[in-house]
Amino acid sequence: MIDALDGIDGLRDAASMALTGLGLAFFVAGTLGLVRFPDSFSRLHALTKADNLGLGFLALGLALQADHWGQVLRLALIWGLALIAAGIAAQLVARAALAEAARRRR
Amino acid sequence: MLLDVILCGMILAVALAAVSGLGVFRAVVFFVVHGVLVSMAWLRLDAVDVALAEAAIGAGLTGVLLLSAVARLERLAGGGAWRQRVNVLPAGLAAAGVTGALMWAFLGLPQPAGLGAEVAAALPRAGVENPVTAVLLNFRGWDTLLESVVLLAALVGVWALTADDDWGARAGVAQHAAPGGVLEGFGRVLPPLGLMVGVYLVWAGAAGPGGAFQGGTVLAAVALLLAMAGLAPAPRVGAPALRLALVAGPAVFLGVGVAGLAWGGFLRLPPDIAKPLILTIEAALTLSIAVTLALLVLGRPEPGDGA
Amino acid sequence: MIDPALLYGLTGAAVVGLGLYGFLSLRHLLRRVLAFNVVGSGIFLMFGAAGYRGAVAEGTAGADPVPQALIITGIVVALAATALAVGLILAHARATGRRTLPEDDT
Amino acid sequence: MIPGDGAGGALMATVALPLAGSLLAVVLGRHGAQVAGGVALGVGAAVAVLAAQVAGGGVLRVDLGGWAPPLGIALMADGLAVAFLGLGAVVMAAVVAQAAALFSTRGGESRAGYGFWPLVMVLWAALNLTFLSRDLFNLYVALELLTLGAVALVAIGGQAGPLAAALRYMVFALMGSLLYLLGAVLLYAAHGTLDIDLLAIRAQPAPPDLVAAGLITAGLAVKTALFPFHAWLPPAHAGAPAPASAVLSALVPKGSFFILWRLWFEAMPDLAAPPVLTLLAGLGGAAVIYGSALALMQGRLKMIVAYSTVAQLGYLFLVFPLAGGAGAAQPWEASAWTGTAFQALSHGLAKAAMFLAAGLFVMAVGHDRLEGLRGLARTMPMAVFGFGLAAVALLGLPPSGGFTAKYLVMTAAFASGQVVWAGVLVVGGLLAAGYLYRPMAALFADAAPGPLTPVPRRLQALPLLLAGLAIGLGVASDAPITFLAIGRPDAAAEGL
Repeated sequence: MIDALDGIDGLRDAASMALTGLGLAFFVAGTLGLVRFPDSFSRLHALTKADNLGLGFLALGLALQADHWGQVLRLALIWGLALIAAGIAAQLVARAALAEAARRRR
Repeated sequence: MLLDVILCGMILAVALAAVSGLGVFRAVVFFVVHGVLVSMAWLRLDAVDVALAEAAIGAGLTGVLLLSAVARLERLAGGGAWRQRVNVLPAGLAAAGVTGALMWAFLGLPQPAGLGAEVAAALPRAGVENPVTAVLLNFRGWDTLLESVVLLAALVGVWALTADDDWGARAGVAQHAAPGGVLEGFGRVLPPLGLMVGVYLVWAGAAGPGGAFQGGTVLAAVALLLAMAGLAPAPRVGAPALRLALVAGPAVFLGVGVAGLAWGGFLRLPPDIAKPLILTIEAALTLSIAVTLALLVLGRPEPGDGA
Repeated sequence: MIDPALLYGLTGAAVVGLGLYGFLSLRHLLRRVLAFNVVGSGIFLMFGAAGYRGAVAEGTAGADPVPQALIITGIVVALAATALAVGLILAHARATGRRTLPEDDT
Repeated sequence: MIPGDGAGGALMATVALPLAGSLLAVVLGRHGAQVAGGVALGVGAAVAVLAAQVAGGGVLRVDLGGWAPPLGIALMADGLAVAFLGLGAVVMAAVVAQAAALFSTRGGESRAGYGFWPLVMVLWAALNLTFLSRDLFNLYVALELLTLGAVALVAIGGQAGPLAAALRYMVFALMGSLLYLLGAVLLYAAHGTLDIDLLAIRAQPAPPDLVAAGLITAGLAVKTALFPFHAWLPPAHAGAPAPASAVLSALVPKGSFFILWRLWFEAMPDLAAPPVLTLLAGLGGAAVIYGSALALMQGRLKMIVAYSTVAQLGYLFLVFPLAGGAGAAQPWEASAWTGTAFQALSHGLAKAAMFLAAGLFVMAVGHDRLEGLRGLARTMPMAVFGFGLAAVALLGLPPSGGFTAKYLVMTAAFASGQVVWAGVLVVGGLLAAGYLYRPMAALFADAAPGPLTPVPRRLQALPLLLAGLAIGLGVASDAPITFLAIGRPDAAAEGL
């Protein structure tokens, strides 16, 4: 562990570990939000925001370990797709929840 | 090693939740999670092609199929409290018995036996570098040809369940995406990227992980998205172009198989032209698989009630 | 430590058991089809673990390709069977308004 | 064993032709009947050529793609396989002829018309493949294709009853294929091959082989509707349209039984402990008794004929204790083995004739309740005579093929000292007489039949033709006996 820290590799590994750790923290926050928040809208809010950010940090941390540019681009593509998908899904679930609430009130 | 233990634990927990929980929607969600976890297990078992297939077909398409079925079933036969299970004890005993026998058999396996060496030896004459694609399309091409016919037979079976007066209508249920809404926007952004990824997967299948089934499934997902976003209405059951696309894969494969008789045997691919033959078969197969899978998920034509 | 092939093999066997229990005991037809898919993924997990065990011993590059090819074929066949089963379930529900087989009804 | 690459054409045609036909029928929606007619002729010719090749040159093997097992898949045609291919060709020809009238697509493409033809041809291709293939996973894909086609055919009518029957059939069939797949996976994990002949060399009574054999046998028993798992068969076969039920009852369960036969006699002959074989035959015997008893209580003709299938399939399982395991090297093994093949062939022909005749009765009277069929003999003599001949073959009265089958199996039972199986044959024959008497009595009653739509004579000839073949199988039985001996695993001396 100690000798891995000196030199450029050490710095890169340390940065990767820090970033992935931060990403993990956001995931935990998102899950906590899912469990604790009262209604589905705030849960959606917590999930999409925290998890996307967590995934971003994770991707960044892994990008440091990539050994050629192709992998970095792929990681960015994966993160972009995840962002779009999470956003769309959150919108649709929110709309469905609104319709459900309206129907239940009638 | 710790990752394997955790992953197996999660797979078992999610499988238990999918099977024993209350409510069918929750079971389907857990099933999709199970599919994703199993595809990660495939990566640990060094089987990347299967991980792609499990994620795309096992978790993805089967999940969408079951989710849409849950929605339709609630409308048709919803409501009413009723017992979830019946004859729990005999089912439990039978399942435990089979599991015990399987574990006893798995532990009793003699020295590892596999065909890895034979495949590696025959690979140079197979025409493709990826051993899995070589097995799928050359050594055991007969299985893959039959498998594409199984897909076609399932689709004809699903279409035969249509109501008599709905015959000839558009496949699947009428979709209601809000025009100019979020889903329609998504339907415009993703397909170009999806098409590129799908075609790349098929092409990459010759040398690395990928192939006709994984690529075809991605293309099917793109087609489904277009149909759900309301951008491209589902084709009519009677459309001749659709029927030709459905039959293209098995027909080309069977044609190449019969042509093989000229080189000495059914489905025989001479090594020097094996690669172009395999690529033409894969192209036709991808087209058929994409169309068949999309239509299988859309289901039988039902112009009557909307989604 | 336990070698991965054995771990995944036994997990596959356990997943088969869980799926089989669900398939035999559940009455909601969609859940029985779902349990059928769970058993299928358990069988393939065992098959893949056996393939991995074979390759590691022979020291060839990747896992044994023949089980991989058969598993892909099996997954696609399982999807075809599931699609026909779901179609039948919906047609049966439309004709009889029931989600279970007649003999399972209370 | 000639690796007939050049001569493999006829063997491949028996499977490739129906596949190509089903693809063509999917594209040409309206002309499904003509395509099926052409395929029926083609496969008939291919089976004739194949029979000549096998009769002349012995067993014919084809390694697909030029890759020999364990890497590739091998197909093999021996006497038994070609006999079953012939049964399939004859029954399918008659079914296609009758279905052409029922599912005619002249007035534009109809749902049932479009769905029926591709499914029946895909079913035929899968069936032929179960008789030919030597690879367990290839047999799994063939079984799945067979089951999907069969379930879709049961549900093609569209009413609520057949839909529930198709769904129950699907649930049982999924269970069967899971168990079979588990067994095949274990065999590959243990021996690194799925080929039947290589497994015969490598199999030994170790845990994986025993568990695998048990699972495969259980899976195939569910698919063959053996006694405790038979609940799905009668409503499914009675609910399907008549030509489809003829195919379902006469051919489909024989496909999965054929694999069981290959497993226990060629893949793992020495693994068969006598108690297991006796259990299989015991369940078969119970199927004969239980199926016949229920057939006695049915009110509808098609249900009687469907329960008779459950009973007749039970006879096939008597071959295991008589010819398998310890009995393998005994002189009576050959006659039990040949007798069961005869039973399968003659039941196929007779059952197809019965269901086609029942279809004609439904076409004429509109339903198949027994009281509605009173006195039909006067207006539809050929169809009723065909039904009668088929009943003779099912009862096993001389000179029918059924009699030859029962005679061979019974002499084997007496010679081997296992007299209980002879008892099952006798009791089964009596019960069969019981449940077949009621429809015959109704048909030949001297009551004037009610209003009925006339049925063309050429359609009535079909059941008569099939039933005549079932009788002919018994009359000219020496040629089939010698043909069946080609390539029999351990052809014991012709003891009896």
